[in-house]
Amino acid sequence: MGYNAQVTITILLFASVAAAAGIRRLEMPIEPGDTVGSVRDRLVACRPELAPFVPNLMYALDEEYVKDADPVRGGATLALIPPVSGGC
Amino acid sequence: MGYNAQVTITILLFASVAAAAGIRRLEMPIEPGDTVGSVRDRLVACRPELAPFVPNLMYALDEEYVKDADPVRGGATLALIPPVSGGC
Amino acid sequence: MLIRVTDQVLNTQEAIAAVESPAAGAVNVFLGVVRDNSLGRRVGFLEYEAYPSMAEKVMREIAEEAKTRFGLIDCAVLHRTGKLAIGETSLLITVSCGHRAESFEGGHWLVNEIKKRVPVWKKEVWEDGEEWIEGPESLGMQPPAGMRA
Amino acid sequence: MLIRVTDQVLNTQEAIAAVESPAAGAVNVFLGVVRDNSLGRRVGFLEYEAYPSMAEKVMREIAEEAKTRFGLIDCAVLHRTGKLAIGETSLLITVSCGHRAESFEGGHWLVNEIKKRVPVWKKEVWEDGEEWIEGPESLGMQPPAGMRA
Repeated sequence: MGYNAQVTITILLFASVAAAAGIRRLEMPIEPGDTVGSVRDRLVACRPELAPFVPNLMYALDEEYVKDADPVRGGATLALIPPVSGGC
Repeated sequence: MGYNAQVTITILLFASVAAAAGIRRLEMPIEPGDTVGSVRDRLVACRPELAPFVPNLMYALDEEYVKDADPVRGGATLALIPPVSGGC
Repeated sequence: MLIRVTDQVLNTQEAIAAVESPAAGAVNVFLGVVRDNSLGRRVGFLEYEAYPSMAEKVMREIAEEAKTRFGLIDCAVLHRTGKLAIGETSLLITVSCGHRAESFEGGHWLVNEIKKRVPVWKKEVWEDGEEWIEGPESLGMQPPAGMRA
Repeated sequence: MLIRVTDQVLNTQEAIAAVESPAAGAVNVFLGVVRDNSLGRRVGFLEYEAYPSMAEKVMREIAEEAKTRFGLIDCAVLHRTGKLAIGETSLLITVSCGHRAESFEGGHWLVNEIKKRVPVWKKEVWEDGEEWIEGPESLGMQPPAGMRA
């Protein structure tokens, strides 16, 4: 099976996390059975500078908050959401 | 002693009370020992149409809320305050 | 501190500008608006009458108390009088302070106290009649004499 | 329902007009404003970053929930992004409803939920540095691991 949108996921980074990684968006291949947590763990393995943020991260899959154990779909967008401080 | 400002009090009427009395302002002579309540009672004696309002009236003497038993001074302004409904 | 009883249209921007401060992190604005119904009756318009000099005095006292109680930086209280159409603003309150919680609590307290203590009266005018609305929240309102069976 | 994430100046009159209704007796407006200090530090300016499409989606969900919970007639939620100077408005919320209590309670609840759930982040910039402020009220914030002796 070729490497295509069906088996990749787009990852969005914001604020402090984007500043630490020096990148705001990347694509990653996914594997059968992948969850939010397993994708996050592979990302942190290649970018260890993200490790300190993990305890306080939330995740959104296609703009919906999800949990570590939730499955990911090929073609989806996974956002790493550091603690928000909207408002004022 | 002549009838003058020193021994008269100005009475202000508002809203439902002014509508019932058909008057918004009047002067009344006061007597030694007069209180808010005694002045009010003489007023109601000459204008019995005000009697139904008395249970819900508040009083202000020179723009300060006062009680029935408080003394009145010559030259003062006594306002009969029906239940307020400012705001909205 | 902007305090005003007036028969002119109330200006929201003016009342916000009056409380602005570099130290303010929150501004709350309350508009009391004439609505088209009251206890199931269709309202045509409202007429507000005030004892203007005393109303401004009491509004100022309430505003000073709110500043102390809630640690507000500033507040403005404007009340309109005369004939008001549906949708027009009768009461305009702005408060500024450091953080949001006090802005909501201070603003709410101000409106409640104004409703109880400020000598302003409201007449509802419908198609077929009119009535002075004697505020059940007024400090001068007696509770009913007894329970009905 | 007016919902918007924008880098343009927020317009209070527009947000009030968006919730007007003949049935509304109360309108509450909240302005979150950039203040000149934060935890004792002098702030130069703030920079807000958003995940704009998701932020608007979550703002709309919160606004719909507020309408149901508090019986609001309508509400508007606008959040600004980019560089904001002291005194500028970052968050603008308006709600309209029948009576004043719901307007304060609904507005306050809206601001609290926005602070917890909407993907917007704030960077404080001072004379000698800058820092992303990770909101202690965010749903994603862990409590401290343990008490210190």
